[in-house]
Parts: sequence; structure tokens; C-alpha cells
Amino acid sequence: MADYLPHTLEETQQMLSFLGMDSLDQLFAHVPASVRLAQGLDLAPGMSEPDVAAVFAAYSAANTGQLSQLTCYAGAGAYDHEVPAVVKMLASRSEFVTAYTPYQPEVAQGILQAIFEFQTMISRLSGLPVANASLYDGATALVEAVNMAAGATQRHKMLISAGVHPHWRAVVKTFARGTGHEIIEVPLKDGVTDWASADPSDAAAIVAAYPNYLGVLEDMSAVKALSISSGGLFVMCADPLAAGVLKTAGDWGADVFVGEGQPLGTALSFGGPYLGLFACTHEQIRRLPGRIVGETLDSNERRAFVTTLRAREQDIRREKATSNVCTNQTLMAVTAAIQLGWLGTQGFAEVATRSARAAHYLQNELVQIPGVSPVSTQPFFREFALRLPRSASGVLEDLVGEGILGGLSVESLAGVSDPSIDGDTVDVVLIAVTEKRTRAELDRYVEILRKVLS
Amino acid sequence: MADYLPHTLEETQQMLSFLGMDSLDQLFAHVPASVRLAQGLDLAPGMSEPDVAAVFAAYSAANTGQLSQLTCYAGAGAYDHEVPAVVKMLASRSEFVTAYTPYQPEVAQGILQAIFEFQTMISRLSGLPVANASLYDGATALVEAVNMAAGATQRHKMLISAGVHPHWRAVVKTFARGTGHEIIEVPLKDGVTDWASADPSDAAAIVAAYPNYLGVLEDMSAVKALSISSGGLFVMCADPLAAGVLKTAGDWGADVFVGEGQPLGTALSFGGPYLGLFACTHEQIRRLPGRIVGETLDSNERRAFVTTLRAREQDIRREKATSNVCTNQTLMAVTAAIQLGWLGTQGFAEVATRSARAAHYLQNELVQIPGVSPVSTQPFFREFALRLPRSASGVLEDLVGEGILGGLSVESLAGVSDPSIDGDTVDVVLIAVTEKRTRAELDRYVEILRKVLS
Amino acid sequence: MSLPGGRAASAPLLGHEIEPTIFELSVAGRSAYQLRTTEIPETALSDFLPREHLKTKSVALAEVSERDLVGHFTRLSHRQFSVDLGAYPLGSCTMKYNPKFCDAVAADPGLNSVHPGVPASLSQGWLELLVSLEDKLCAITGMAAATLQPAAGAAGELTGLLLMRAYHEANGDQRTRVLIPDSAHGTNPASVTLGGYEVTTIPSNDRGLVDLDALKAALGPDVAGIMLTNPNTLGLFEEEIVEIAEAVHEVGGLLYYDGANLNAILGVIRPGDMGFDIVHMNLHKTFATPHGGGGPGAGPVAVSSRLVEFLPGPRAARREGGGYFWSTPDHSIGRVHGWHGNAMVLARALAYIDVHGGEGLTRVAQHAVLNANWLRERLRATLPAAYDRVCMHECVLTATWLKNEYGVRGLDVAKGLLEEGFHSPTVYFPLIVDEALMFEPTETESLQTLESLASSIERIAERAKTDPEGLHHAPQSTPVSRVDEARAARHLIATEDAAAR
Amino acid sequence: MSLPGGRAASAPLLGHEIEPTIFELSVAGRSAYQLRTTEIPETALSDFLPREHLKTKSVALAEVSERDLVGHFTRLSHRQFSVDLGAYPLGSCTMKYNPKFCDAVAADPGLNSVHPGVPASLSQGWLELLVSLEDKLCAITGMAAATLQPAAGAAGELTGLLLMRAYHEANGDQRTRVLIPDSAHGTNPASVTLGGYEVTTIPSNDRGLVDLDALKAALGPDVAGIMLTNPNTLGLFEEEIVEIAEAVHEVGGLLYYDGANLNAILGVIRPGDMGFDIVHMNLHKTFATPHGGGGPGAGPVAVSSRLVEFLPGPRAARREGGGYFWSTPDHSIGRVHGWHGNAMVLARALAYIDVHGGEGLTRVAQHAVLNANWLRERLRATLPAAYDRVCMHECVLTATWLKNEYGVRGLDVAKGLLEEGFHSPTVYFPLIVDEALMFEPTETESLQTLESLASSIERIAERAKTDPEGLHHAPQSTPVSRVDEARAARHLIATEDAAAR
Ligand SMILES: Cc1ncc(COP(=O)(O)O)c(C=O)c1O
Ligand SMILES: Cc1ncc(COP(=O)(O)O)c(C=O)c1O
Repeated sequence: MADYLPHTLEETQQMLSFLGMDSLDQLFAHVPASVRLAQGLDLAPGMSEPDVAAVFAAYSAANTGQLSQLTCYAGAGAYDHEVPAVVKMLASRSEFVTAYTPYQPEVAQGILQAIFEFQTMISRLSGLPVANASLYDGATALVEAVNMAAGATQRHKMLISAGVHPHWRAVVKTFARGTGHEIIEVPLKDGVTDWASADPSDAAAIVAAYPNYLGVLEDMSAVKALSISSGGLFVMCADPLAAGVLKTAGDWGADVFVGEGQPLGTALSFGGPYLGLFACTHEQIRRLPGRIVGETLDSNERRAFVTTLRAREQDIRREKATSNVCTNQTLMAVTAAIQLGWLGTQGFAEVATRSARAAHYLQNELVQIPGVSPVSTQPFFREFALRLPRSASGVLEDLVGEGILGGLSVESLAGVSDPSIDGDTVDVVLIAVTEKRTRAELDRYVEILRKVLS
Repeated sequence: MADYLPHTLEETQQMLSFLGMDSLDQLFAHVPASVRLAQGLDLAPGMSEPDVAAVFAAYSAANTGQLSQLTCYAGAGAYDHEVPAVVKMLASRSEFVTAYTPYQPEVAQGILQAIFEFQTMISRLSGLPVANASLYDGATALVEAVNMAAGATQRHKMLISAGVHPHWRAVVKTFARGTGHEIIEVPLKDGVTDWASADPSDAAAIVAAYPNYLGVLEDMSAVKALSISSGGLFVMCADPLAAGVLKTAGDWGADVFVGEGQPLGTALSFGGPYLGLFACTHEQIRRLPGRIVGETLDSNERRAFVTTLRAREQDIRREKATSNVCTNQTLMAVTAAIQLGWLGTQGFAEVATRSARAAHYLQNELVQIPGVSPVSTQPFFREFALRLPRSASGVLEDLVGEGILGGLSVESLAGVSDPSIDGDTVDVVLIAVTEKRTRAELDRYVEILRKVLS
Repeated sequence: MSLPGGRAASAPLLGHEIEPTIFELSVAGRSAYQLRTTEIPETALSDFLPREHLKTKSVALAEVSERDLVGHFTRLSHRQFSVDLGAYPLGSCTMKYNPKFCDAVAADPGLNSVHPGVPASLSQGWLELLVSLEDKLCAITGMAAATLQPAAGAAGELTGLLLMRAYHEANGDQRTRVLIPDSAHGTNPASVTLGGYEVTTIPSNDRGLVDLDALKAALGPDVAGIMLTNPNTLGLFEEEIVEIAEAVHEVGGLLYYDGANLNAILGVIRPGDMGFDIVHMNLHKTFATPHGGGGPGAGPVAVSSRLVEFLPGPRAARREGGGYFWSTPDHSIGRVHGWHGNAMVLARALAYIDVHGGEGLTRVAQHAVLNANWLRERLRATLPAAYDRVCMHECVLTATWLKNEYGVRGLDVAKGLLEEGFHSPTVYFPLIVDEALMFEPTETESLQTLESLASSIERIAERAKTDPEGLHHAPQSTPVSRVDEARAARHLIATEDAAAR
Repeated sequence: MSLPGGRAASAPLLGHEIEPTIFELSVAGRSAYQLRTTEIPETALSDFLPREHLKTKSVALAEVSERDLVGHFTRLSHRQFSVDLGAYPLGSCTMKYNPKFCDAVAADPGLNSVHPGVPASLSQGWLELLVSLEDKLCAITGMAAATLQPAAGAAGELTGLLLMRAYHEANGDQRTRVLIPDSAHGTNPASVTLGGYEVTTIPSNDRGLVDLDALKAALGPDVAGIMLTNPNTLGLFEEEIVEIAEAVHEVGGLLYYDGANLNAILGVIRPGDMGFDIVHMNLHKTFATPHGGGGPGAGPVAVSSRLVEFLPGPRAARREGGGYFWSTPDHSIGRVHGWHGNAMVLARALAYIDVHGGEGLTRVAQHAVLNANWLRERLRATLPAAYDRVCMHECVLTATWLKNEYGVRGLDVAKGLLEEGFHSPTVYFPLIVDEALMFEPTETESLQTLESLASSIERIAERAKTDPEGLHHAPQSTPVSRVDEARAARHLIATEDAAAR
């Protein structure tokens, strides 16, 4: 029987004797018999590691959508970027991997300083002065932003562009069941939020996405204007990589930035663990959810780092708390700091530029194919939606047969009808391109799609 | 252009100015122009890491003999044993991987202590009191043993059983070109060394293998007797795993143990890096080749480790040296210490037992197949040689078609004729079995071989 | 007994140099990145993007060589304590050994290179894995079904409370209060608030358990449910759990089980059998997925049959006749995660469960409880237990006498332990115990390690008598000495840019 | 200039606890291993193996839990300096940064799970890789062909000498002596001896170079060849190399190039163009494969066309019309390795070469030389160079004046540097320089790191004036303080069992 316990039989016995007991069961003697399991768990017997490895190898083999087999154009917040060996190696150092939350700063400067560096990087790429130490993922980061807005404005009405990722909108709605916020989705027209269709008065937050989930770059100054006129916070959801070429949340005047940090060094990982990014203005700092690392001094007056403003956190204020986040996604934050350290100023801009360039190259070619048309004529970043002459999921299936993961069907993300798309979603495909795609791959995509559609 | 240099253009310039120079070329001004390259190297331009990765992925794909595709029965000193994730993880810690030889013991206690533990483990499994810190591989370890014997006896005649791995014998012969040793191969009969056919008088060393490369367990007391009568050193080449069930070199009275340490935690690695093992009696300690770590005290009287007896080494005695080994295979020694730590007393015995058991199960079944006969009727450990009704390499090719790496042809190891095999080697296959092989796999081997031969 | 083994005996955390930040190592123009050659025409950004969207100045990140990147983060790692370096008896956190095998499983590109948005047909292995994990978590907790989406324990709590709410609402039942014992973890009341409920705090009795009378007094038709962890945060088993469950159920309330302490009862007691309706688990505690310095975790929520229809979706499900598909329960509360939860953490936990099997998990709980009781008993004379009787997987000790006699507080003891090469216990939690020190040794620490830990604590208690000042200033041998936490909060410096100002 | 970056600033090596050996952590009956379920009948050993072969008592290894195994080796790793922790200016060793990409390449099971004995048809990728590496090493050295078998530099040396011998023997030429300068690395004379030759030592002249007159005087028809490294071990280029080569060739001798210092001339000068006939390379130096705490390395030997027929075999070769096969040269000296050499090291080196390309390799050499010269110049007032002029990739400085004035020796300076968070330079080598300190910064260290290193050395020199005693006892802040090396040799304790006695 495999396990990781050190106890020899003699030691177990010796320890029991020390306690004046003679069996392990006796340790549980004070537990009412009626709630103790008579037979043990209804689970298969334990297996050795290599036996379990064989089981997992079968799972692995059954995943026919692995990147080693398919060229990836799927995105929607999760992108196939280069993550070099050096980043994986550093991020997997066991001191980082097997540490707990840095409760004892004297022996946790490694994690604390890495988070401090991460916060600085996220602050810079969001253009806002403070960032936290991470949240679960982009979607739940948006929930925190909405809650922050409610706290700041004492209002409950949230205007959310339908350009925000459908899953994020869904998550916001789920949690609004508890907080009681009113969530108003503002539809898109030609890929752009039709803010005129919504009443901004009394809004706690105006939530927009940049680029939106269809890749489109909407004019954020319109959102800023709305936020000023309504008094609600301007929450900008953004692809963190966009800041490599595009204006930041700070540049557009947003109060809060939230983002999905997966593009910053995390593998696709079937959706998790990812990395919720959150930054805001000075005004909102005492409402910042999650942990935050601050700089201070040690008793010998040397620079040191520590988690701070914990009064905001659940562990002190308890029922007054506006967030319950405790364990977050530190290792992904550390990974992002390493990945951004690897990229540096120039590499970060370069990855964004190359991704955008490749996306435009591909889009330009694909729209030449008869029956294929862009969902929006507006500018886009590195992802775009196309309307196909037939069901997107069917076309995607055909592409898989050719070794291409050609994108995601908007239906699979948003359901058959969604305010982000005029008409139904069934024929709409969302295509993302990263810096990894070569011209040969893009040209092949065009060629195969043409074949598949003809 | 990709590289790992930190220098910015400005810094290079600044450093050159500090030297009173204005170009990098000037650093080489004192080198005669006639030997300086005018055009640079005739190499393709550099490629980025991901581009190189694509080149290597192609090499990888072209290796159709990977274990993920074939069930492995190849051995001959290189075995497919379980190496768990924990061992790989620990052995790849960058403090071990990126350190140099422990020349400064104060900052190298990690490597030094690990080697001390390794030496202890090798000493115990060889049954001899001292082991060194590793040599290149089994074959070159045998060269060192032969040189040690020459030094100890001031003789040059080496009797080597043809049961020693053919490659090892070849390597010994190559290096004897320099040292001038006379190498006498003693042939096998029915898989067992025919010592009677050789004249042991004046021998510096009697070299035997246990098990021999055909897997056979020869009687080592006969070798011991020869060594006593001749006055030559008894050098025993052994599979280190054998000590999990079989008598050790020390038990048999050997003076020197050499072995190939690959079975102790190293991947098959297409043959290297492997791990040369070497242990000997107290008498020979001052002749021990390679590095040795010893225990001592630091200036505060605490236990500490250091490389010692360096006077034996080339770096002091220079032309008087009997060995020139400097860089050895430390990381593999550390890996072996970790792997043996993982196995422990019980696991080590268990792996040996299971391998032997599985080998006997398989051999027993295979010899039932018409036309298949054992090369030797003597006891064997976990490897055995069979004579097939047709060319072994042809049969092995057929097995590969069924996903089985069925062993190695003795011809490929030893050439068409070799003193280890009565008659020619062409039809002889060498089959190794490890603890990883399941009954289902073994049964399938039998079934497929039967099919292939029928 | 052999020599002590659990100490970070090589004192990796000693030393007196600080590591510069990556920004301080930065030199303009240096770089480490390398990208693939793509041969895509190098058009200018402004050729295809309108100027009003373009940034005028690049985001300034650190500019370092790969060599400096590696040196920096390797040195930072040497400034970090971790399970792999030594014993980490941090109460409530279950810092057990994280098997490397589980990490290897998660490193398989066949799992981690799958995009979360691919159709189920391309991710059958993943769906099968998720179903297997869900089944096993249900078997372990005695529940009917589970969602794997919540990314950590607190996310599970809130999800559970929303399920509670959905259940009552479906019954047309408007309830407003949730009961929580005063010993509860801080996330519990926070989650209740975010779930739209009011917290009613139930006091503990003099045995450290829920005061049953007070509980009954607090119950009423407006009570949606109660959140409990059992064993509670004192490491004590709520012996009247059956009565508690009956009382809460009686008024139509539901019982929520905070599974942070599940390690104590694995394979011995099932929350379902105690009457719980909703259970979250911390896979990063009980199921040994590494904590990553503060996450990622995973907080699946399992529920009894009457709550299944409300579970978040989509959930992986087995198709009659083979294969797997995504399905969303009829009255699902909706998504609680952007995708399917922290999948790589889920995979690790399943590997852990599969290695152990039922019997192995039972042994885990038994030895976790054995270790905690041994330590409690061993320290009896040095740090008495807050409640002096058999505990479960952790024990809450108190340093009150050291404070009273020598002015040495629990915090000083904790900091002194850092200097001894051990991680500190949890301090000042639960709030109801004076000078609380909460030790959770976990089952993977050996008797030798526990003995070594106990000796260190004894040494500290001795030192309290002769050198209390020294302890107030401990630790000194760590990468930084005692950190001024108040200062950090007073002048917030959360980024290098704030530091530079 | 930003803050210093190369120091092991978190001082991972400080601290005062020793780590027990794994045997001291061992407890009988504990275990960590897990093996596959095979369902092979569990027959007794004695059923199939004769008793006279069976061991009566198991080999006693350490018995530890996986958790303790991990803790032990992780703590040991924290007691070990490495390139990834800080600057490592160890002369002659080329401790440059080892790109992690190359390790990742070598971790591919498509390479590392291939058995070395499989037929060439199953390992075409490997053969192609080896051919590609051989071609590129030849282009770099200006040679015709190479063997990749030698496992390290010294193995390459001996292989090269056996090639020299085979060449002369094939010419019916019995030669007995090999010339070696007095500055040579210790492996050179040892290899010559094992190659069956006598060593004739050639003195250096007052410029630190081979004394051409002495060389000529030593030449004769009995000279098989000369072994040189150029730049030599003083870091100085043998400017008369053309004359040396002519003189040696004149008497029918061959020139052997010890490639340990190839990093200095990569892409700038080729050994072949200098007249060398045989070249070994240390891939673990020049081509950045990590040194592993003392190996594995790889020491391929490249030769000019007249020696190709003697190379060890089998060698991977390209087949006309596609595909690869093994071939052994007609007059091969035979195998020098059990299989094909240290294949995974070879793969790393090829990846390194491919990333750089020709131009990148030239930049490597240029900046290695730039760094060494900058450091030499920067330290001019503190530690003068043994030969005061432009050096190549390393510089040999001398602490003679510190010894004379304050009694502080080179070793004390080296040990002091450990306390400063840097690895020491090579000390007392080459033997011909008094109080030698040989610094090789390598090209991957930044200007900031070099500046920081220089400041540390200046601090030590200052300390020599005021606190020479302190330096005699340095280092104190490392895991162990100065180690008694003599004691270890006096009472050899090479195993735990010897220690226990
Ligand atoms: C008792 C208890 N409940 C809940 C939690 C919250 O879990 P998480 O940190 O995963 O959000 C914790 C963890 O600290 C805990 O100890
Ligand atoms: C100049 C010189 N020659 C030869 C060698 C021997 O190389 P290796 O240690 O790889 O055997 C070295 C390495 O230390 C060296 O510096």
C-alpha cells in the first residue's frame, strides 16, 4: 500500500503508548460511533505511482486536442504564447512551489519580493498606481471589481458591456445572487458596445473590455465620459498583453483594471490555474481585494517586504469584509513576474506587436474567402471574429482533421444567442493569433479553410 | 541574433574605453593576423531557442526507438528501470547541476556530502571498504582498474574473461595501446569462462564479470583462487543492482569492484552520461583513481567534507600520475545517491528480486518456443542469451513492428565472432528484464515471438 | 532515535545581504527573450492600428539578461522557507509533503497543453479525469455530486452559500441569517456576507465546542444554515454534531462543512454522515497539492442530493454507453470560474487520491491525529494546550504563562522558532484563545522531526527565562530580522515606483 | 550603474547547522519506493537461483520516507554554491551561464529514452544530431573530423595522444617524448604518461609564453608532438604559435590543442589555422553544458585529415542519398567509451551552438576576453597581473605583495571572497606564478557583477591591512568555516562506516 507516511509500525506503537493508547482507533474514541465509518471508504485500493501514471497516461492520450498535435488559434482569454524553459524552471523551484502564504515575512522574503516585483509590473502595464498580489482568474477579478465599485459608490447597478467575455459576465451574475447587484448587459452593434442603449444614471460601475472578447478595440474615452457623467467607476477589463502596443487602463482614465494573466507565462492548462489581475487608483486602495505586499524595514533597518493592509482582508474584519479571498494564485503571479522579467520592455512590446501583426495578416487573408466576413469592421488587436457560411463548430471539426485548432465557436462560449452578436452565434468563429504562428502556418490555415468551405 | 550576453552596446563601448581601446577586434591585436579568421566561422546563422527546439523535435521524432513507443528488453549494461519523479526533481536542482567540482569545500558541502553518501552506498553494495566519487562509465572504470593492478603488481599481463561486456573489452584494449598492457581474453564455454585455457602466471589482474554480459552467474570463487595463486588482483565487474540479491564483490573476495551505475537512477540517455563505479580494498586506497571525498572538521570543529588524497590525482603528481581523470560524472553519482535513498534497503532488494523473477519467468516461457534455446544452462540474474532459429537482428526487427524492443543482437555488440559465444553470434539475442515489466507484457512477448518465428 | 531530521538544518535562511529588486538589476537595452522566426512581413503597427489606440511609450519592465534573471530568482528562492526545506507546522494550513509524482502528472503536456475552450470531443481525457475526481471526492465526503470550479477554499465557501441560497429560494423561502461559531476562520463570515446573509456568531463553550444551548437559542425560521468545520479550528471534534445537525435541520436550515480540516477525518468520518449538506474541500491542504506560496489551490464543493440541481455548470459527465460530455444542472446558480476551475490542481489531487486509495487515506488521517496528539502531550510542560484533551489533526497551545512570567508572547515564541530552522505555528488564531499557538504537524512529519521541534520549543521556553529581550528581537539569523509590519501599512509602498518616490 | 547583481546576496551559504547524513536520518523499516504492479508470480529467489550465489543479508542502505529524502537533498542543495546563485570566476573552468533551454532539449524523452544499443534504424534522429555536432565542431576548430566519445577533457587528451601514437606507428615511427610547457594543466602530463610517452617540460619565458629557443632545443626525431593550450593557462596568447607549429612539424611531431581555453578564441581563431593537428574540446566549458558539480562533461576530439582514419569508432555518418549509419574508420584505435559518449551532454552543446551560430560564437569569445581584460585593469592597484598586458579570457593575478606585507596569502583572499558571496578564483595555478589567483569571469557576467566583484576584492585587500587574522580564519559565514584538508588526508574517512568506527 503506497503512501507518504514515515511511521514504522514500531513508531506508531511507541507514539500510541506515549499517549496511553493501544490503537489508532482510540484516537477517535471521543467521536460518536454513529458518525464513524464502519467499513472504510468506498474507493478502489491504492496504487503505486507508476500504476497511477499509467492511468494518467491514458487520460493524456484521450486528449486529442493537445498542442503537440494541433496548431492553435483558440483564444478567448487563454493564449498559446511562448513560455521558455528558463521561466518554467525558475517557477518550479520547490521553495516557491511548496511554501504557504507568506505569513512569516522573515522567512518568506523570496515570495514577498517576487510579488512586490509582480505588483510593480502589473501597475506599470495597467497604468494604475497599485496592483494586488493576484486573484483567482480574470472572471473572479471582475467580480471583485464590481464589489469594489459597490463599496465605493454605495450603489448596486452595474453596466457591463456585452464585449466582456461571456464567461466573465456569467460569473459576475452568479455572484450577484449574493451581493444583490443589478447586472445590466449592454449589447454590441458591429462588435462595439452600444452604450447609448443603456441608462448610466446611478451606475456603480461601467465595465468595458479592451480589446473586447471579439478582439475589437472600442473607444474607451466614451466609457470614461459615461463614468464621469454617472459617477460610477470605470472598470476596464483588458488583455494584459495589449499594453505591449495599446494604451493602458491608466491612459484611458480607468479607475480599475482587471485582466486574465494567463498570457504572462502560464500554460493553457485546460483553464486553470490562471491568474486574476487587479489594479486601481489611489482612491480605491483601501478597498483593494486580496493580498498586497508592501515595502518596509526590518529591525536592522534593512529593506524588507511584508503583506500589508490586511485589515481589508477577511482574516481581520470578518463579517465587515468586502472580499473573502484568502488563498489566491501566487505561484502564477511569481511566474508572471519571471516571464515579464524574461521579456523585458522590448520583448513585451515585441510579443504584442508580432501577435497583432500576425492576426491582421491572417484576418486579411481569411476574409478573401467567399462566404467569410468579419463580424466587425472596427480595429482589433490579436483576435477577431468571422461569420462563416455554415456552423462554426462543424468547420472547426473539419479543421481539426487537418491538424488545426482553428479557433473557438462563439456559440460554445456564449450560447446560441448573446447580446455581443447581432443575429445568432452559430456561424461565428473567434480566431486568436500569437507571436508563435509562422507565415507558413497562417498560409496553411487560409488554404485549408478555403478547401473546407469549398 | 540570440545569445546570453548581458552587454549592451554602450557597455561594450564603455568597457573598451576603460581599456583604451575602441573596438573588440583590438583585444586580439596581439594575435598574429595570419591565424585570425578573416570571414568568421562557416556556420549557419544563430537561431532563436524556439527555432532550435523545432530542429530538435525533428531529431526526437526520427528516433523511433523511444520507450514511449516500445516495450524495452534491451540491456547489456543499460537498463529500463523505474526512476521516479522525486529523484528527477531532486537531481535537477540547479545548485547541483550548475556547480563546478567542489574545489572550495566551504561552499560545496552539498555536493561533497552527497558524494560521501554515494561512496558509502557503493562501498556497501560492493562489499569493499572504499569507493571513489565516480568515473566516466563502466568501461573506463575497468581501464582504471587494470591500471591500478599494473601499479600494484608492477606487471602488465591482464586476463580478462570474455564474459566482460564486449565494449568494455574493446575500451581496455584501446587504452592498453598507451600503457602497453598485454590483454588476454579468456573465452567462455557454455557461457562460463574457461579459465583453464589461460595461463595465470604473472597476471597483474584477473578480470571477471558477475553476472557476465550474457547474464550468467559464474562461480567467482574460482576467480579468487586464480588471483591468489597468481598474485594478480581480482577485479570483479558487476551489475550494481545484482547486490540486491547476489553476493557482493567483497563477499567473493575481490580486490576491486567496477560497475556501470546507469541502473541507479539514470535514464537510458542513448548511452551517456552514465556512471563509472569503482571500489577497492584498503590496500589499494592510495592508488584509487579519480576523486574521493573524505570527512574532516572545519575550524569550528564541526563535521565537514572535502575532496582528499588529491596527491593521487593528476593535478599534483602530474607526470607520475596513474590516472588522468579530472571531471568525472558527479551529477550521476548524486542521482544514484538519491535513487538509492529512495529505494532504501528494502526497495533495492525488491527491484533486484523482481527483475530476476521476471527474467526467469520470461526465459522459461521463451525456451519452450521451437527453435529457441538458451546459450547457457548456467544460472543467470536478470538477463539471458538465446539462440534463435534465424538472425537475431531480423527477428528483433519483426518484434519492433509489434512495439517490442526485444533485446539486442549479440552480433551488434560483439561482432560476428567473439570468444564469448561458441560458434557465430548472428543468431544470438540478449534479453534483459527489469522490475517494470508486467506479466501481460512478458506474455505478449512470448506470444509475438512465437508468431514471428513460426 | 536517529538525529533530528526536520530542521532546515543548513539554515538556508540565514545571512545579511538583501537581494536587489529586478528593477535595480535592470539596464536599458539588455534582454533575455528569444522568439520564433515567423517570416511574417514586418508591417508597422500604425499600418493596421489607428493611432488613437497606440501607446506612445513602451511599458517599462525590467531589462535583464537571462543569466541575471536566473540568478535573481534563484537567490530569491534561497530567501524562502518551504515544505521541502523543513517542517512547517502551520496550524489550519495542512502543510504536508507534496508528492513530486503529482507535479509530474501535471507537467504532462497531454494535460497542460489543452486549451479550455476545445470541444469535449478533443478533451475526453480531461473530462474523464474530472468525473473520476468528482466521484472520489463524493465517496470521501459522503455526498452526491460536486462542482470542481471553485479556485480555493474561500471560493468554495461562497459557492456553497450561493447553493444554500438557491435551495431556499427554490423553496420560496427567504432566510436571512447564517450561524457561525466564534472560533471560525475569517473567510467564513466574509463569505456569508458576500452570500447576502447576516452572520450570527455562536459562542464556544468551556470545552471549546459549539455551545449547543446558544446554538438552539439562535435558531429560527430565518436561519439559512450554519457553517462549521469539524474538527473545529481548535483542533477539537464537535462531539455534539449529531444534535447540532438535527437542530439546524429541524428549522429548515442547511449545514455547511468547511473542509479545511478534512485531513483529520479522511476515511474515518464523512461529513455527509454527520449531517452536512454542503462541503468544500481544500485540495491544497488535504490532498497535498502544493500551496505555491499562496495559491493556486482548489476548493471543490460537494453537496447532498437535494442540492445537486443547483450546482454550477458546466460539469463533466459520463455519457451512457461511453464517452464524456459537459452538462449544466437544471437550476444551476451559474459559473463560478472563468473556465473549469484550477484543472492542474485537480489533476494533482486525483493522483494523490489514486495512490492512497481508501485505506491509505484513512492512514493519513490516523497519523495526522497521532502526530498532533503526540506533540501536544510532549509539550505539556512547556506550552499547555488551550483545551487539555485528545485533539484531532492540530492542537492549539497557549503561551499565556510565558507572557505573564517573562513578558514573552506567542509571537516571540513563533519568531524564535524561525531561528531554530522550523516554520512557526499559526499565531493568535483562533481568536478566542489567549496567546494561541496552533500546531499542525501533519502526518508526513516523522517522530524524529517532532522530537526535534519539541526540543526547539523547549529551548525557546528556557531562553524566555534568561533572555526575553533576545526573543523580542528574534529572529536575527533569517534573511531579514523582525519586520516592521506597522510601518508597511502606515506608508504603503506597493510598487517599486512608489518606493522610488 | 544599478546595484550589484552577481552576489549570492541572500547568502544561501551562511548558517551554522550541519545537515545529518542520510544514514543518520535512516530508521529501519521506513521506505519511500513505489513499484509497478506486475502480477508476476512471487516465486522465492531460491527457486530459481542457487543458494551459493545468494546474499544472506541485504545491503544496508538508508531507510527514509520520501518526505525526508526531499528535505535532505533540498537542504544539501542549499549548502552548495552554483552558477545559478552567483558569479563563479573560477579560472580555467569557464563557469558561464548554462542556458536552461539546453537542459530542456536534453529532457526530451524522444532523446533520453533511447537505448544506446538499438539499431541505427531506430535512432536516426540521434545519428543526425551527432553528425550535425561533429560537423560544427570541425567548422569551429578548423579540423576534418571528430570523435564524440570521450566523456571529459582528460579523456579527450588521452584519446588524442593515442591518435598521435597510432599515426606515428602507422608511419613506422617510434617516438618517445611529448613536450609540455611548464604552465600546463595537470591532466596534460598525466595523459602523456598514460599515452605511453615521456614528458619533456618546456619552460616559459619572461612573457609567460613558451620559450621558443628552449622548445627548439628540446625538439628531435624522438618527439611525438607537443601539447599546448592557446591561450595558455596564464590566459596569454602564444604569439609565436606559427613558429612553434613549424618547428614541431619540421621534426615530424604533431601539435595537440588542449581546448579547455577555446572560449577565448571561438570564431576568432581556429586551432587548425594555427597548425594544430589534434584538438579536444571541453563542451562543459566552452559550450556551456552545466558542470554538474564535477561532471558529466564531454571531451570530443577533432583531428586534421591525416588522422581521420585512426579515430575511435563507431562514428555516426551520413549515408549518400539520405539516412545515417554507424561506421568505424579503417585504422581506428578502437572504442574509448562504453557507448557513444555522453550523449545528453552532446545534445546540449549542439543546441547551444545552434542558438549562437557563427556570429554569436564570435561575440562570446570577444566578450569573454573583454570581461577578463576589464577585470584585470580594474584590479590593477589591488591585485596586479602576473604578466601585465592584454590577456585573453582569463587573467592570472598575484597576491604576492599582500603576503609579503601583511601575511595574507592568495588562499586567504579566495576564502574571503566566499564570504563576500562570490565563488573564489582558481588558486595556486598555474604553478609557475607565486600566489596565483586566476580569474575567468566569462562573457555572461555583466559589468555590474564585475564591478561588484572588484569592490569585494578591494574590501578584502583593505581588510588584509587591518585584520589579517580574520582573513586567515575566513570564511566564517559559510555552511562550514575553513575546512581542515590535511586532517582528511591523514585519517581517511571516505564512508559513513569508516566514520562510525
Ligand atoms: C478553516 C479554514 N477555512 C477556510 C480557509 C480558506 O481556504 P482558502 O485559503 O483556500 O481560500 C482556510 C484556509 O486558510 C481555513 O484554514
Ligand atoms: C587547461 C585544462 N586542460 C584540461 C582540463 C581537463 O578537462 P576535464 O576536467 O574535462 O577532464 C581542464 C579542466 O579542468 C583544464 O582546465
